[in-house]
Amino acid sequence: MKITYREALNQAMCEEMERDNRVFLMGEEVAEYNGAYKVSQGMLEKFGPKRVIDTPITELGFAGLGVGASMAGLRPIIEFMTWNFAILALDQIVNAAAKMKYMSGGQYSCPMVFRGAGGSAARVGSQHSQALENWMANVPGLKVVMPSNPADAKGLLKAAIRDNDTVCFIENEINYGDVGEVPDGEYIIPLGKADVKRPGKDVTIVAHSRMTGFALEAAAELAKQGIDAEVIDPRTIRPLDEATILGSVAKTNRCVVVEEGWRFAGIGAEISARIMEKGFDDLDAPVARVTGKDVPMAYAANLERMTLPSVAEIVEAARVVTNRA
Amino acid sequence: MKITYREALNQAMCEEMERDNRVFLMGEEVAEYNGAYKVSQGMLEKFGPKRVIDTPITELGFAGLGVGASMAGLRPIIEFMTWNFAILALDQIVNAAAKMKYMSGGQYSCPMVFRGAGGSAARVGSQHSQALENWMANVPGLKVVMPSNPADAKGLLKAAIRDNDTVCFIENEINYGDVGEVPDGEYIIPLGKADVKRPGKDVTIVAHSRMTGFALEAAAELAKQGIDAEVIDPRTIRPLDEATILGSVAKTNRCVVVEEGWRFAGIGAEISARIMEKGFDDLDAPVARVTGKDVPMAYAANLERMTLPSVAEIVEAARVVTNRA
Amino acid sequence: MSAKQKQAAKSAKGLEFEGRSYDVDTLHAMHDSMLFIRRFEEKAGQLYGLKKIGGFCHLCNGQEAVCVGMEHAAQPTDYMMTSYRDHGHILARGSDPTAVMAELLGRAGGIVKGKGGSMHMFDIDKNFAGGNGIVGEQVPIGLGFGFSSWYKDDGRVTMCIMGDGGINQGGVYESFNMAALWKLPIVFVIENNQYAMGTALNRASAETHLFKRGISFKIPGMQIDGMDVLAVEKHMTEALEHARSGEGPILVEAVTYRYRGHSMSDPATYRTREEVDEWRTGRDPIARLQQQMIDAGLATEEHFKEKDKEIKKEVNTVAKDAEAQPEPDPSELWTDVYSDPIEGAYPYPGKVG
Amino acid sequence: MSAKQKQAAKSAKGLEFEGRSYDVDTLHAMHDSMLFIRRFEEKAGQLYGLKKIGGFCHLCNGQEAVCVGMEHAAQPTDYMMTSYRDHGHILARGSDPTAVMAELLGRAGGIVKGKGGSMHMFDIDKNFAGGNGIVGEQVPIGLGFGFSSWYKDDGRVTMCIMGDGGINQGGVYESFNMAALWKLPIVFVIENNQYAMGTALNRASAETHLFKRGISFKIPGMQIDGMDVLAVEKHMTEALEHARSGEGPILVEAVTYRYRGHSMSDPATYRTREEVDEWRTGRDPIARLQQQMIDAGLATEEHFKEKDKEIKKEVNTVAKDAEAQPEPDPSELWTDVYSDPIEGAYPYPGKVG
Ligand SMILES: Cc1ncc(C[n+]2csc(CCOP(=O)(O)OP(=O)(O)O)c2C)c(N)n1
Ligand SMILES: Cc1ncc(C[n+]2csc(CCOP(=O)(O)OP(=O)(O)O)c2C)c(N)n1
Ligand SMILES: [Mg+2]
Ligand SMILES: [Mg+2]
Repeated sequence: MKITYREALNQAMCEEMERDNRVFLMGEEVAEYNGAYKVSQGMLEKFGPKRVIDTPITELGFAGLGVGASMAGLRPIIEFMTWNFAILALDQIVNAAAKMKYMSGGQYSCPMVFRGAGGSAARVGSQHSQALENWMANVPGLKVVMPSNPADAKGLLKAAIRDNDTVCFIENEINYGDVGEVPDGEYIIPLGKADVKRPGKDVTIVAHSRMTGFALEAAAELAKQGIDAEVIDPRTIRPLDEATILGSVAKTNRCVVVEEGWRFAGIGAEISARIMEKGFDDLDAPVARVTGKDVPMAYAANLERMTLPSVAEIVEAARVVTNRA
Repeated sequence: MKITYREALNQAMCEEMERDNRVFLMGEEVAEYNGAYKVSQGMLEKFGPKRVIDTPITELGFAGLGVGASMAGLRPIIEFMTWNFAILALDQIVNAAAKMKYMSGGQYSCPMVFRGAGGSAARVGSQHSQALENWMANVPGLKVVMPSNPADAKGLLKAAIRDNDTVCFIENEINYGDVGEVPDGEYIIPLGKADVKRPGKDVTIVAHSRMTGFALEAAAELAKQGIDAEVIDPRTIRPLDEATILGSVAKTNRCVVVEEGWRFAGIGAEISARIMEKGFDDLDAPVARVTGKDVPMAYAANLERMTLPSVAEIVEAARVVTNRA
Repeated sequence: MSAKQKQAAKSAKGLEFEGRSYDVDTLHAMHDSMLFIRRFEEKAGQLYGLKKIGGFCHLCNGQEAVCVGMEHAAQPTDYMMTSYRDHGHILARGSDPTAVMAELLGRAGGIVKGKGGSMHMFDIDKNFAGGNGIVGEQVPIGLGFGFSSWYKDDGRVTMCIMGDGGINQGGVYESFNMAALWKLPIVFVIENNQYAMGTALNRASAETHLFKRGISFKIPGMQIDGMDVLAVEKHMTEALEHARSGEGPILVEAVTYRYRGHSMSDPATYRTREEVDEWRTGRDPIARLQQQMIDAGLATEEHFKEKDKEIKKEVNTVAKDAEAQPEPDPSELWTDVYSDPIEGAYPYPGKVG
Repeated sequence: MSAKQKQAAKSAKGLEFEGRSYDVDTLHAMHDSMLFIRRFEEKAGQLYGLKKIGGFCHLCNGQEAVCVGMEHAAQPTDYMMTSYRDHGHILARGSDPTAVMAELLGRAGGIVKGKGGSMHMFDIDKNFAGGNGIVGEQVPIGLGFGFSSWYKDDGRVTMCIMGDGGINQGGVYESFNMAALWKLPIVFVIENNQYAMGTALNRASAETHLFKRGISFKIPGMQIDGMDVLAVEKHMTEALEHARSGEGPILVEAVTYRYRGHSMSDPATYRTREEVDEWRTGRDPIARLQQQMIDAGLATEEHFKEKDKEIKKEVNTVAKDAEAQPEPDPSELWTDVYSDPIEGAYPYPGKVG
């Protein structure tokens, strides 16, 4: 059945809430408003005000509420309207949720999902346009998941809700409207497994979330230029299925890593460093990174376009690593 | 004159406060208690309660106070008792201070210093033992400085206070008592300049903050084994003086990067990725990383020791990249 | 004719509100400023509909009395900062409307060079310090401006504005405590428009009398009619005096209403037509002042009709001039990141990679 | 003999406090528990001095009545969480003292396997949910436990404990608002020992009557004598009933005093000898209960002397047994990071790099 990325997320939550009444959804505007981005459309009606709960604008407080509720045996889904606002809640995510099991010698754990849109939307400026997955992925105790299409959105969110650890589930607002084939009912994608979105032999392009689409466009363009790119979407950022990436690089000997976020100590840096450590001898050229520019996001349309990675930049990087530039 | 790292920081602040009455120090226990770690010893007496100010335990609030005060023309030094607590204040650092100049089209800026101890102390457990420099270094608009000895502590802090941008100045509690030769009076180390702490020709070891000391110990041990290591302390993490690192690698052709923090998307990942991008052909072996283990910090002495990078691990990594293992 | 209007009518040369009198020029200035903001926002709404303005766009129609009354009570040297709902406030402060409109359009001549957009307006010459997109973030920042006035003893007061949703953020209470503890010269203004996006006040706040939110920190508060520009001016004057006199911070809850959705993309189905009409037609701050001035013989309907035409023309010119501007120069991408960029260190200023 | 003691003496079989009577066994239980905590902390202090305990070590000497009175008022199924000053509370809850001491020593048999230390004690069987090192962090977490009881309707109440310094954290007020808005069964307990490290209450809080800190959120509060175990038990019983009955959260400010420094490394020079003595000798909760029981003919000085010897012996045994334990097995470094570790994905469970 063809549905949107938004509907796929909604389906995943509804199915899991029907299956397990310990699961509840809490966040700003998730209930009566049906979600700021309509991801929770109809859920209040379906599950009632006890399981779909609007909160005051207090991210630190309701993130902590989720942590405590998960310790007490519930399975919270805490929605951040966007991950930009999660910065206010980071202490509860990083110092409480991520460390609780370890600190308590295994007695308590925090099986919960923090979810919402990450990265930039369109024209919303610097405070509403940042990709923080590298911060979350830095932290042991957390898992970080980022779907790039509707089917993955459903399968990964269901897996995240069932997972017994704290999962930071980072969606993308611009993808919410994307339509794709999504299996109904029980459809689960195991965490920690990358997906080859396009097979190819000349160059490996690793890209996650919205950038996966950019990478596929770039691959199509490269094909016209006679360069056969393999596009890999890690889907789970932490822990990372590097075997799939390293396997591809062993075949292509060339790699471009794409991310929307800032470059310094980003996801691309980690993947590049891992290829250095584990695939050095496979490389015929240094791994290249295509990332967001090292500036805050501007509002003006032209500056915004320049700030984000572009298909053209990915194509160019692929040409460079394949010595076609 | 030989003084401690702690006294060097105190000297830097006192000298800058004497020079510029817009500079003030604010934080928990900085005034009447003379600092939780005595870094501000005697400053209340010297400068009075208007310029050395004890705060309630409200990191987000007083970090924001610093941001506003800097926009209004003052030059705040905001002390976090440790950087662990700065996670609560991150929104003001990342969304306000770092972006203010850009968002306001250059009208407002935030010339201020956020400072305090980062990394692990001794036996203080998971919530008090984390290295966040990679999060701060990820963000355009911020500068990140981490001194590894008393002289650098003074010279870099004076430069940070005079700098017209927001500087995250990350000290190390275990280094506070270290003694070293520190020039009196006007001594300023420009930001963005690395320092070769030990010249060598066989392998480059890059390490910052407390790890610089570990790297030097490792170099001494390696020397006994006939391996001549060059130890580079970046001192400023963002922006990074990569020229000095790349120059060294061009000479040694081998590199080990050491950091106390977690590996995934850390500083080591960035440095490794940069060497990949800019020094690929100079490398005779893949760059190796020695980092904190991918677990929260435990309290037990033996587990704590295992979690931190060790001199032995650095030695071993250097032997591997020099094909001596 | 309401009691208030009767009382007002008493003084022929102007109007009175609770013993404070306003001369004709002041009244016209307040009216024209409110009407200008109203028409400016309507124009912004149109341009958004035409997709010439992008992203989020939060209009303040209905809340003009708060913007204008506050500004008239304040000194130009007093500081002000607010949330993303900032067009009305920066216009009331006297910033160039063409620059504000150009900002909405993302143009080179925007008040922040097109870098901030609707949510991030700043004007340092008018002591307007933003324009914040993170709910509540401006409150600790306002605390810092207040601290700076205390530190410099410069006699300025900071007007730190937040919404009925924003007031729940923890940083607000950290700021209340420090402001009260150190008696900083700050007026915390709560624009209680009764909704935070789709969330009605009583669904988000245990204590819905928001002026009481400072009690736990010994901060006095008052609730005022945010639909009456004279009430706002009068009570903000008192509040500013309180803060300026060194007595410490004070809370002002201005009860108001936003006519439009939360942002341009919000259909606002969570409110009844009746409720909106009651406020829009029953309590509109502009219509109210016009009626008071007419009743007092200070102006005629014709005058206001003329003035409205004039202002609409002005706003059209503003929009045309703003639209005529080019987008920011691409080189602007790399400016304003650092005051002291460090050449030769990575990431390199102005370079990719 | 004070009025209160006279009143107490009235009932021969026990003691009375404001109409609530306590039988001899209960009184002995409370006394012994307080004394045990006192001696345990002293031992911990010694072991710290011998460098057998590392890091931070925050003792609760002087605050025992709060720990014990609260626990006696609560049900075993009620939840409790606090800050890093947690030894007294977890012992009062009935956790194994040897495991608590072993934790302080970083041993394999520690209550959290040596992974948490002094600041991070947990005992899920006793519904003791930590032990938090970040000031105020336990408050939103406590909100979540309270939410879970509301969600499950399990009749439990959460006792969420914070200090007079911690109460200033913003997350506390976000939690107050949600707890009051949804009427969650939570008793917020403020251990007001009058100092946050070296900062006296009045230097950190604009409103020093901490029980009033909930007023702005419609949360009722009471101030109680935290040096009188009977007062704590009586009023905590009322507070717990209030929360359990569905009336929503309530604040209890227990005024108390810590005899030792903030942590073992704090010389506490910010307080006068006189002040410390006034509390230590004048208002000690253990001496006070002993005197009351003796006056009421419920016990003799000899008994308490004997009991003290007994407890000291017990504590020595606890310490000896704990010290006899090995450090955690090195393999423990890699356990308890994830409940569902993912094999074959990086970072690899249990491996470096
Ligand atoms: C920290 C944070 N959380 C959530 C949001 C999303 N958001 C933007 S405006 C808003 C409602 C704010 O309402 P209120 O404070 O009453 O101001 P108003 O819009 O009514 O002027 C929300 C939830 C945000 N921008 N920042
Ligand atoms: C967020 C945070 N900021 C600062 C600290 C350092 N710190 C530890 S305890 C403490 C004082 C807390 O005082 P109070 O809340 O009164 O508790 P008490 O120690 O008196 O029991 C401070 C500032 C911390 N642990 N966490
Ligand atoms: Mg509102
Ligand atoms: Mg205290």
